Amino acid sequence: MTALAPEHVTMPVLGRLSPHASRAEQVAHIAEAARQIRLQDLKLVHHAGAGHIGGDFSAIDVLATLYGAVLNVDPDHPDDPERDRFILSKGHVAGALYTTLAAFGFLPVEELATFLKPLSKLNGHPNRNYVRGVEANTGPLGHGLPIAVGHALSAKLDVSRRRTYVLTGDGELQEGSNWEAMMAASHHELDSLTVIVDRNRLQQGATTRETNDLDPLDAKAAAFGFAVVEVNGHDHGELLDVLSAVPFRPGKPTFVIAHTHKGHPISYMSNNVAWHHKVPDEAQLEQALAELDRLQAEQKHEEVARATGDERQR
Amino acid sequence: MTALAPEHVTMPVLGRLSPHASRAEQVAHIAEAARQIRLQDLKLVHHAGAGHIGGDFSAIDVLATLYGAVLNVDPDHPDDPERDRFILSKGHVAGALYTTLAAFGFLPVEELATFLKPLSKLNGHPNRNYVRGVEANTGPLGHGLPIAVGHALSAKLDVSRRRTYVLTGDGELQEGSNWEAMMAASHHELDSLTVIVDRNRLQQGATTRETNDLDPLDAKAAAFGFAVVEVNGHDHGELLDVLSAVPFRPGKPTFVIAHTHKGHPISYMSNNVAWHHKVPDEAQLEQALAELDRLQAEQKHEEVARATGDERQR
Amino acid sequence: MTTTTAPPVLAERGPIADQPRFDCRNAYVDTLADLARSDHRIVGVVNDSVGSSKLDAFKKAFPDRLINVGIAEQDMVGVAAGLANGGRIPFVSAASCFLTARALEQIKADVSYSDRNVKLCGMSPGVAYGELGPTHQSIEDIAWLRAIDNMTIVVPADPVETAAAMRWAAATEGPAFIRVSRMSVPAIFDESYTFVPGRATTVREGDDVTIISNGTVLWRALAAAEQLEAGGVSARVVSMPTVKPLDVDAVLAAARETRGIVTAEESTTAGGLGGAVAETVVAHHPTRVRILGFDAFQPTGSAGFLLDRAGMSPDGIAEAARSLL
Amino acid sequence: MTTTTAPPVLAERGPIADQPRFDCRNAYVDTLADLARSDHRIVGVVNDSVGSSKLDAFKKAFPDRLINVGIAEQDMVGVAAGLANGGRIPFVSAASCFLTARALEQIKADVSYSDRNVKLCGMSPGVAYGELGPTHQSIEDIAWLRAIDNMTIVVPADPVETAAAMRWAAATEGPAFIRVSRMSVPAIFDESYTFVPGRATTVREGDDVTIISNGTVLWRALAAAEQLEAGGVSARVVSMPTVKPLDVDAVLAAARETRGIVTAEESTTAGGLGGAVAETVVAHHPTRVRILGFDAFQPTGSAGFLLDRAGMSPDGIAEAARSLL
Ligand SMILES: Cc1ncc(C[n+]2csc(CCOP(=O)(O)OP(=O)(O)O)c2C)c(N)n1
Ligand SMILES: Cc1ncc(C[n+]2csc(CCOP(=O)(O)OP(=O)(O)O)c2C)c(N)n1
Ligand SMILES: [Mg+2]
Ligand SMILES: [Mg+2]
Repeated sequence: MTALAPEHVTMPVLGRLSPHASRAEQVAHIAEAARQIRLQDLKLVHHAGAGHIGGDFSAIDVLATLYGAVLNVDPDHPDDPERDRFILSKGHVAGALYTTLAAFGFLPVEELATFLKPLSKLNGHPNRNYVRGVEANTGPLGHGLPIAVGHALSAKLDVSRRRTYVLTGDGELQEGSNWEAMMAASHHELDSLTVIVDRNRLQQGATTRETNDLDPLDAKAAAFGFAVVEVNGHDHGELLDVLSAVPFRPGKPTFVIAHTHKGHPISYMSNNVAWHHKVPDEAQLEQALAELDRLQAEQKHEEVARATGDERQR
Repeated sequence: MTALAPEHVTMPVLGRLSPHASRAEQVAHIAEAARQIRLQDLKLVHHAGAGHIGGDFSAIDVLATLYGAVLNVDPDHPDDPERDRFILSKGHVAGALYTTLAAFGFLPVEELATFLKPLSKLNGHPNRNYVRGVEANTGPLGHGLPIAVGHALSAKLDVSRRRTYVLTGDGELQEGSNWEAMMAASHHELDSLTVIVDRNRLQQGATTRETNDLDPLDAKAAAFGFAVVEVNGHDHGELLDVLSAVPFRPGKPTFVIAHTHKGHPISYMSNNVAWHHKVPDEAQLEQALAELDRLQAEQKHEEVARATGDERQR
Repeated sequence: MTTTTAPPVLAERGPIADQPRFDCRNAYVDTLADLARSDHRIVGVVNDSVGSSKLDAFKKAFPDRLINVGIAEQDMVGVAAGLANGGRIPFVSAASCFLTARALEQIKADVSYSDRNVKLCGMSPGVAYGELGPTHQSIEDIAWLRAIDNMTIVVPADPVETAAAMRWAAATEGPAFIRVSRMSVPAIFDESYTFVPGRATTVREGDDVTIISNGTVLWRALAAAEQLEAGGVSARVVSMPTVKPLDVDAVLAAARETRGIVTAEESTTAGGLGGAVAETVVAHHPTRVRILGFDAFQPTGSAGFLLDRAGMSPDGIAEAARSLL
Repeated sequence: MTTTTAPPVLAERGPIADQPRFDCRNAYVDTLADLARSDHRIVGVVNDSVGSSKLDAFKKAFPDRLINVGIAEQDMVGVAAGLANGGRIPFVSAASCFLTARALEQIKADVSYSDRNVKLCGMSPGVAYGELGPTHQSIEDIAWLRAIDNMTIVVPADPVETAAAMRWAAATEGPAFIRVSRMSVPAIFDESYTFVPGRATTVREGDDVTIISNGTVLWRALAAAEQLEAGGVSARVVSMPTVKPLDVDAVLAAARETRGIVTAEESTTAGGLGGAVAETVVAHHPTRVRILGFDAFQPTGSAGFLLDRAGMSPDGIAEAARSLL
């Protein structure tokens, strides 16, 4: 393992498509962004020798969708009061967030090379005072949702249309602070608030089921006054459709259960609790990069097949 | 208002009936205990010039039922490891708890005269190191349920049949710590645990609905894995039946929603948020004492009528 | 940084103990309403306790701008941080015991470390809830917050200082904690007083010994100095409203110019104002310091009873001062 | 109360910095399993973090007796209090930052004030999680807990002391907090060491200046003393594993017998061990004290990097000691 260095940072800046782009174009753009973010994040974690790759990979499709096509945010005006807010409550996947922010122009890509270095701005949990686009200094679990509720309340007071999105882990929902916030959110009818749960069914040491079961999560959220939607958290099309269509019930905040796999889509990581904060070695890095490439090829192939099929059916 | 003095403490010690007493005898005993506790508590709060009379009166029927006929506890062996545990999570109604403990022989009745006095053992929230029968030093809301879960876990580890009861306020359930504990309770299948909610629909400053609505509370508790039962929290018969019949679903902890009125049954207090911690003046004290007497007479009358009716129907 | 003029209002009056007393919560709510009228960004955030924070009038005047999250202190502080993210200036009002104990991680992470413009108002702190027992007595709050970086800690001594601290906090970006006392206190400052964070005020000149105090204990320190003067001892009384950042110069002047320091506060003896003064003198000018405060969970009793019992009656403070001569 | 014999193991070895290093979590889990084998009352309570508390082996040996409440620190401490009510002796293991910040009111009310037999084990404290930032750095825990009555606070310096403190805690009724360090440290004590709460140990004699330290910094203090000796300065090193109750006699002996005191700890400079020492000397024997620790949220970096940067390299500590001569 070599120390993280500038040559390990190779991701292109992707930016946003025109709002006139078709849904298919948006989805393809998000998919490419997610792929680039994964490639880059793997290198960061491998070379820095630390990070939370499992949780990173389970969240990256959500992050890429939000920053790629949903959030009303602009790297040139990161402090615009009317911007949407995205709060990463599961702050341990800061690596994924930094890489996403770099992919969309909030953070100079080169700066990723300082990840976890002494005195770096990029520590293991995001710091809003150092990184443009970070809305809250998270890390301790169960902080993001209350902050998001506070921001959504401010939008309501301002009679503003800005929206608030927050991404939490599923294990994280064992923290009672989240339920306090959810009760307040529905009481105040904050329908501009969307909670996305990264439902990978794993936490730090074991499955959520073994540790402290969250099911029936949909019933819990519904009883706390949320409109509940379930999506495949790795399907960019589904994510785009759901995250841009909120709220689903006027007057109700939205609870999106995004079904994911920790470590997705890497064969040896996916759904394997050991990869919560394990670091891929040289061989594992190579394998993961290769798998991401193969998947891309397969997806292209499938798309072509589907497109051909579509034509035949006509 | 005169300062609280020994002559204001007049309650008889009631103790428990034989376990062979009939249900009707038990219910009558509980009713008389509740009446005596209310009479005494009124005098304590009036003369001490402080206390939480509203919440006291909403909880006294539950307390009288538990100590009068449900809990396996013995004032002569207050430290018996195999005793049932009752944890008063809404610790601000310490006055009701002290009076109940005195009624059932845990605390010398005379000691009630020290309520809230300088250096008294009886401060505004219970202290287990000073008062026999107190299981936890509560006062900050949202502490009792986690402690109860811990005790129920200890009983499970010991393969003991001892039970754990905890009484919480309804406003109190806005504290997230309760939901953490409920998740853990159902995960560990603690069916020896019974949570009783004093569902008076008022909190300190307003109704629960105005503040941070808890409804649908039954759905919330069910989604957190509890067997839910609703009772009239002022009906001693209903309370006795439910609290001695737990668990209702093997493997599930029980959530008893006890529908109550803050300040029950005093006309000017009942369901009036102002009486959260107001102190009755001389005239109000007299009126309340008189109302309790009148109610007793009416109940006797009703009982006679019912008994006569019963006979006629035969 | 120390002003050396005693507040004029004190000179003209009789013994401080005989002055009329005020509940600082009134100054608190009046000032908050006043600030809210001129700055739409200001909002209140509470945990059910509208009444015990005396916020009913504020609620009437600004129904939308008093956000009651329910009995949920963690959420309360997180919500305040989110409101600040949205450009608001939240004044969080909650019993100091629950605000600081229950939401400490939110205070550390969401407010201090995140550098959010949130004003934490610890109501009825210290032993104000004396009869309600240690769970409601908030004697640890100062020590707890002093350990956290990026938090200005203010313990006002009277209504004027409470209002001044609030106006300063509203006008100054960044985290602040203000203790708002429930126990009535005599007025010490007049309207000419300006609060400057980190600045102490010598409220009484003296060169034998120094008493450093704040909050509800400051008038007791002044009463002790009156007694000491009657006995021929010249006691300086330094008002130290800001526990953090501390006015190091005022402390060191006292260490150099007088024979010892008494600190007196409605707080623990471990890590509070007394601890801050001790840490300061040992670094620069070692001096004897008698730290008065609470050294254990307190029994039941009124706030006044408990302060007296812990050696913070005027007599007790005077005696501590004499022990340094 | 101070033992004055240096631990024999130190005398025979070379420079302390060259000794092999140990992760105290291994001593922690071995001792816990050992205690659990002989006392059925002992149980573990964790917040998901079985692995980072190194409790996998314990879990295998006692599957029923490791209670994982999930990611819920308030519940974790309340559950521990309830287990104690049921006659168990819970050892709560959680990252010190979350244990102390998130569950502080439960620690105060359910453990300390309730006088419950709960052992709180703050894992990976101080800046052990250096790269994870201030939210995970637990530099405030000592100051926070020191303000709470009825809590013995132990900061062991090596595996032997960690094990000894745990055995003492298991055998002694009442609340205790033990910091279990993650950062590797050389062995300082040998198996003959007995831990006595409130007792300091002079691990190196000296009469020019005293360094009082504990935890991961103690070996650095010893290394500083080695350096100082090479430069002709005789530095006493006092190991102060118990921050509360403090060994007042050992502090005052240092104040009287040497020219000044350096305190060095993996903790805040406000209210920690340094604060306790300052409060002690100003009360009885004013002396100069250089308080080394962290005076702000720390940047990203390894624990060793951050300690060095804050002046707690052996060089830094030696320099602080020299500044007192
Ligand atoms: C308050 C708190 N307790 C414990 C931790 C340690 N921790 C970091 S990540 C993690 C597991 C999180 O699981 P989950 O929320 O499911 O996230 P994901 O699976 O997406 O990584 C834990 C326990 C923490 N960061 N904060
Ligand atoms: C953590 C905490 N926050 C705030 C309070 C102040 N407080 C005391 S009683 C009360 C209202 C409780 O309402 P509820 O639980 O419904 O009890 P009840 O109606 O039975 O009195 C509040 C807010 C407290 N004791 N603890
Ligand atoms: Mg997960
Ligand atoms: Mg209620």
